[in-house]
Amino acid sequence: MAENVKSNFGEVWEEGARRAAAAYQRRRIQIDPITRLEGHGKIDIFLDEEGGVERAYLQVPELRGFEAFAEGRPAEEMPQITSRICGVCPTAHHMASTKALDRVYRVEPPPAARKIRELVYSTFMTEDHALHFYILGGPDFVVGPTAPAAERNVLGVIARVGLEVGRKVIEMRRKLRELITLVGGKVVHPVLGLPGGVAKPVKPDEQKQFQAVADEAVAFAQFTLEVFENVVLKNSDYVELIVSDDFTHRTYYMGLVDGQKRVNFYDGTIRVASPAGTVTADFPAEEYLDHVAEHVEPWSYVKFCYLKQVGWRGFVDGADSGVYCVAPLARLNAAEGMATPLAQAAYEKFYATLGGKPVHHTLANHWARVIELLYAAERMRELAADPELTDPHVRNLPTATPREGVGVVEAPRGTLFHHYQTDERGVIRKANLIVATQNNAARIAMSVEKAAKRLIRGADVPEGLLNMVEMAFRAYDPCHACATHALPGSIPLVVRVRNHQGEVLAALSRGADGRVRRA
Amino acid sequence: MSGVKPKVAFYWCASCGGCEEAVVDLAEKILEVVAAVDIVFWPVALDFKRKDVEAMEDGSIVATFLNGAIRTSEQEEMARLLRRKSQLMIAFGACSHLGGVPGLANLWDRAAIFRRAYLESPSTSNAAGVLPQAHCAQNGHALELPVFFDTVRALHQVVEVDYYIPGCAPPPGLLAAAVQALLKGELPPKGSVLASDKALCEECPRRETRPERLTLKEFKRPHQVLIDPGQCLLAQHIICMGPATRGGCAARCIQGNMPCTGCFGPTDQVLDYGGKALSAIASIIDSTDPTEIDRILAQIPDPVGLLYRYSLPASLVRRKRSEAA
Amino acid sequence: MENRHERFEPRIVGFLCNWCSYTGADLAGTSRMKSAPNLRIIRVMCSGRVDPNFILRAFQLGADGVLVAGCHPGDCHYQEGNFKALRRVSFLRRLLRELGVDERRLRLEWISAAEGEKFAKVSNEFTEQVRALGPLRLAVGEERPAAKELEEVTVR
Amino acid sequence: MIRVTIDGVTTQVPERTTILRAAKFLEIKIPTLCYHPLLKPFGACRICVVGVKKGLGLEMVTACNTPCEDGMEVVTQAPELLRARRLVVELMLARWPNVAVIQRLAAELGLDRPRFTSPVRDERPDACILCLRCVRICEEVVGASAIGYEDRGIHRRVATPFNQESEACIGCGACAHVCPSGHIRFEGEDYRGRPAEFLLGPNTAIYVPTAQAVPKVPRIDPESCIHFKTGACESCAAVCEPGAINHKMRDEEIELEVGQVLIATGYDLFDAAPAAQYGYGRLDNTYTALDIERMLNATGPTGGRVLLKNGQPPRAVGIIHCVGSRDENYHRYCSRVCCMYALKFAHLIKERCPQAEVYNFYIDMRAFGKGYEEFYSRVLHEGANVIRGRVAEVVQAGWSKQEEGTLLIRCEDTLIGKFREIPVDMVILCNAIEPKRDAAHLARIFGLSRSPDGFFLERHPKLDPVATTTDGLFIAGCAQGPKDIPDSVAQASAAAARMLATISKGVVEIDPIRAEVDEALCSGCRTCVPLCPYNAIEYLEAKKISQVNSTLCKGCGTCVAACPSGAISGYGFTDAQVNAELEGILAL
Repeated sequence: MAENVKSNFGEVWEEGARRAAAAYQRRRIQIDPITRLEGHGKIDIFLDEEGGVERAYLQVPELRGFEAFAEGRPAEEMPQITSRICGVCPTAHHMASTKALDRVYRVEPPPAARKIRELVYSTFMTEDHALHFYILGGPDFVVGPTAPAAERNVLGVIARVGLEVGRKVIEMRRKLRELITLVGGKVVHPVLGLPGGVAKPVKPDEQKQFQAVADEAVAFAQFTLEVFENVVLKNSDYVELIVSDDFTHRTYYMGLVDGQKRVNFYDGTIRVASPAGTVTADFPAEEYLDHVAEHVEPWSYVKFCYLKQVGWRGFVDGADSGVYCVAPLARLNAAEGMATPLAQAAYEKFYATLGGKPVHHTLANHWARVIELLYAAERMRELAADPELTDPHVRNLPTATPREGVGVVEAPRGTLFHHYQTDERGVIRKANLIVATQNNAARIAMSVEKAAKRLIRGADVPEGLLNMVEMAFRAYDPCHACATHALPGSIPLVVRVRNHQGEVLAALSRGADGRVRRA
Repeated sequence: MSGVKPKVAFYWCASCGGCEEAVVDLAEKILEVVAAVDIVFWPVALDFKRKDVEAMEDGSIVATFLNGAIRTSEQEEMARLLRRKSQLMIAFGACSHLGGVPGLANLWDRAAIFRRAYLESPSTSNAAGVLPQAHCAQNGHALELPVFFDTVRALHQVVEVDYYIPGCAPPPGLLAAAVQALLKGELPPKGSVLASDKALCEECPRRETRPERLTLKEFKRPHQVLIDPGQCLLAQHIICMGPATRGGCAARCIQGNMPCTGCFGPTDQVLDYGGKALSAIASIIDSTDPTEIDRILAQIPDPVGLLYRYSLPASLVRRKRSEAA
Repeated sequence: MENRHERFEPRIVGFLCNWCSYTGADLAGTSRMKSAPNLRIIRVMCSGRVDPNFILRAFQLGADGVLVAGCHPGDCHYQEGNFKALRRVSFLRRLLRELGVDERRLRLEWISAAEGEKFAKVSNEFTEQVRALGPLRLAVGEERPAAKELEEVTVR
Repeated sequence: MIRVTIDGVTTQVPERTTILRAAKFLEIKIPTLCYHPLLKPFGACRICVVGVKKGLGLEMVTACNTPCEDGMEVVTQAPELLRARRLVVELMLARWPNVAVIQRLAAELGLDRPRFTSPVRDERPDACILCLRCVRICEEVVGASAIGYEDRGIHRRVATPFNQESEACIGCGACAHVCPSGHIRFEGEDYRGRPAEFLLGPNTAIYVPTAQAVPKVPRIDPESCIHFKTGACESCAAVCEPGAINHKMRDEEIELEVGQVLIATGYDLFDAAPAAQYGYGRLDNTYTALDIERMLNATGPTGGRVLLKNGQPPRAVGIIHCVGSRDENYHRYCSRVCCMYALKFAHLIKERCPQAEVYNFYIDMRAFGKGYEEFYSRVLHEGANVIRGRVAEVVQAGWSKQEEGTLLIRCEDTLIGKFREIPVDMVILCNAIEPKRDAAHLARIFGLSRSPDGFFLERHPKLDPVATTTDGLFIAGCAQGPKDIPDSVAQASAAAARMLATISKGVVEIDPIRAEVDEALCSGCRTCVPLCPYNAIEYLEAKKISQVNSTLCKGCGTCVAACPSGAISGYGFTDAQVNAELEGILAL
């Protein structure tokens, strides 16, 4: 048996290797089981002789290969399979996938179905943005960037804004998620999406629940906006921080807009704004391949997106670099306003305060996110009130022979592309996915490097570094391989500083007690 | 105070974060949990580092809730480390229980996955054929990545597992119950799956609508029919995995008017989920003519995806073999 | 592949129906007919009892082929057990194909109690067929990653 | 009842009794001609004329159709009556001088020659005397009305419609049966009242099955009985005084609850006709063994004499062994009994027609039983010839007069290594014993297996030759395989003993191979319910689970394999047991 083991693996490996050979194209790969990595995010910073930062790498050691194993699955299962890419934003993947199926089968959902989808989606956006503001990103401001990290989490927020608010947050989130469960069966990985509609209609009493919660949600969003304004905008230090150059990159911005070029999460065309604020592209989902490309680096499993027509110039900003940015700030920059009154007002105030479009300050994402939270809640209220919502006709059975389709939505963390090709039985032949955070990957890396370069001088690594880097990082609400969500307040991060020989001068990390440790 | 609190660790491997969400979905209850236990390791939550864990006494952690499958060398090492430090290793969620949806990657190997993701993807522009590597020198800087294994494994295929909490994602109720049992010291025998041991039909609201003698000459796919929310899905010719799937989720997907896809995996008595489900499905095919049987079976486009949606790594065959027939 | 020169002796599991095939095998024996020793027989009351998991388990435990033998259509001692076996095996063969296991490794045959000759013929044929297919080696699991997977490999 | 006096004797008879009946009852003879007990009174011939006292004089009436009246006084022998009868018969005699019945009547009435000459004189001895019994029975009894009469007066004749062969005639022969003059005759020999097997041809509808039938009572053959064709007749019932005949009886299926079954359904004979080389059914005087058994039977059609078709005894007889047995084209097995009965034929033929040459054509002479070999040598001593070699064919001999009807048997005599042609008058084929035509069907019903030759399969060829793989099901005799009487008796007795053993024990032990649902695990999905071939699984609405009725369950285990949650376990073959077996046999 023993030699069997070996020889069998021999075969398995040789088979793999043979197939890999073409791909690897004469490259020599080294595979080493004894790795020193940990967590889902890792930053390596290399210094030059003078001890200045030469290069900083943010690495994502995570890949699950959905593009590969989608092949051979029945198309109608994709909304459920791809939602497993991310358990935090499953609804986003579910919707993008379902929309792709509409195209694959060339069937339009009935009005009621379309509204149910967007209603569920708005509910989800409300919930997810709230989650981020209070539990993930918010603490930086609400509690304060310099506060001990042990307090910079949801508990700290609660301490600051009061237990009542804390409960309110948790309760709000629960209610919103219960609504998604109501229609989607499950909130983590819902099941409502089918080509040409949704699995079941909304009952009148369910609509009432939606309406009730929607009203609460709008009030909650307004309250949140208040909190943000009181805590952040009224604090000049914060505003300064937000607009400081350390957190600024002049990149392109991408977002989904409706017919009136206003922000929309569920549907519309994809609009791109240049660093100067001019609209350089506005295209339907089907044309994404003409505009978006992905760049591969050997040191990270994540692919870095860039604008095809501008091209990849490395991790630099400016109009010549294809690096672009998605998610709240980008969406606002790419659009011309919000589709709901309250949000529109906040939108105008946003640009008035930050000196007009486009806003390049990474940390402004927090504000933008709160504005979107308000929009999502308002949109939810609109749809929940729609009499057509309870129409039992929620499915158009597909009749066309399935072929190919692209589905796009705005996930909380940015534009999300699903692209399928099927055979005539509707079985996936090829699938291509561009996950929200990938769009931001390049800019996130840049932000990290920038923070590092500014703050590091030789072996002397200030305590604040970690936090600054984290803030730069968190502002994007990143979701690496869409699975590295931080909760309740910080993503696992270790920073190693190495001199030009590559020896580690310092390694910083934070413990549960919140104290920063040096190795 | 925190001394008497049982130490608990959370860790996640190849997973989607849905299990973490499930924890947060304890909603108001989460505060109680946080109060009752001392969370010593939760990378998504707290920055204890690996070396901190290494420094702990072996077995000093009462229970580790680990979600996600084992896909990379790093995940394997962490699983081993935490196993050593913990009295109880609890596989949390379908991925660590059975391998989960990411386990479908076992139909391919690393080379194929890399090729598809980094070379063939239409949006990828990678003329140089650059691929992520465990080791690489980037303008003189040595960088490392965890090894990406050919085969995804469920947790018990890497370390000894004491309990399993099934589901994709697990209903928060199951977690709450498990934590309660843990605190009260009322855990069932080692190796148990902490959920009902009856199949889903038992709690399915549509159970009584299934004809007593149901045999089928035809299978339909969910998108091909308007699904009657009041009737057993099998009676509507849609393959529902409920009969073969462990209960405990309150038939969530069926409440959503879609068939069960089996995330809770098999019941205790069943050795291989897919094999058993296959047997049940084949048994109710209403034909004795080989060609007709083949025609009917051809209506199931994706046997593996149907039978092993969540359990390929934990199955008897485990992964696709190179012996392409 | 090691010991390439030695003849590969496949390990085949046969699930035989108590009423026909098993008696048929017995007859082959009492009639002194030569049949391949590679076939390792498990008696079941009816081919309809053969749980696909038995077959998968057999492969996993190192079988290179599995034979399921039951009564001829219409002759089932339990009326229709053999048809149930037919349905299950047909489905299982599809599954094995998807899992990259050559479906010819799983064979369903109708052998009556009187067909000792057929039994001998089938077991010999099947053995040769599986021999030609070579070892399956499903027994070699991936509890640990492939040794090679961890070694330095150069691919040209 | 009414009182009536005939020739001075007084009696009581039921009302509407005819005078003729009453007279019969008093055993007073009144001559009749057109009268027949099965027919309605007709009163055509006037021979039964009698006198009824009316005041001083006599009123003449026909006895056959005149009912008695209360206090009626009848005389049958008064001189004027005799004169009247004599005149009637004299007229008949004038027209049909040679018809036996009429001559007899004339004699009785003391007539020798008629005084008249008839213009339509018919001298045939079997001339039709127009009694019309035939027409009436065909109408009244048979219900066919295939014949009637045509023309009038002296030209009246009995005929079928338009003298065509009548569609309505069912060939029952009733008309011939009642015809007093023999004018109507049934084609072919008169077979009435013979037991069935006396002849191999058609038979009466009611007959005694065999000469040695037990019980020896007649049976009705619904195929040929008029009643079952036309609903009429029932003549047999009319003449059967004990009233033993019941036409209402029908074939019926009877269900019996039994615990054990012995299948001894015997065998069928190989049909030699398709084997054209033997000439059976093609050449005269070619018989199968069973035909000859009939012929040799003392109560058989020939009363046991060996006769050719022409009624002559054969000069030479050829007995061909292994017809359809030991033959690649038909059956490879040996029928086991032929050699010995062939020798018996040789022996009997020698005994019945000593002058005849008897030839046995055999492949191997298998005289294996007790006393068989001795019998073989005895037959040889009696002068029977045996020729070792398979018969190639049987052909008609040449066409010269003396050779007519002679047959040639062509074969190779393997002992002398020569090809031979043996001329014989009669060929006897020992055709093979075959499984019953419906053996396959029966096997299905009982779930029996059959060996390649088609006979039912025993549980074990050596250790258990009477039982089958199914408990309580036994086989004996040729159903299990060709065998002779002693072997059949032995096997049947053995089977009977086996069954009695179980009965006397009073309890049956069955394999504990059963399926059972674990209530704690069943989710009530009902996947198993439609799978059970014995409907042994039922869904309990109350408990919301399925349950196996362990007395109906036969333990096939298909539900065990199908149960998606593994809630059903099959005792004797549990998953754990089979998996343990697997681990065992694959350990090395």
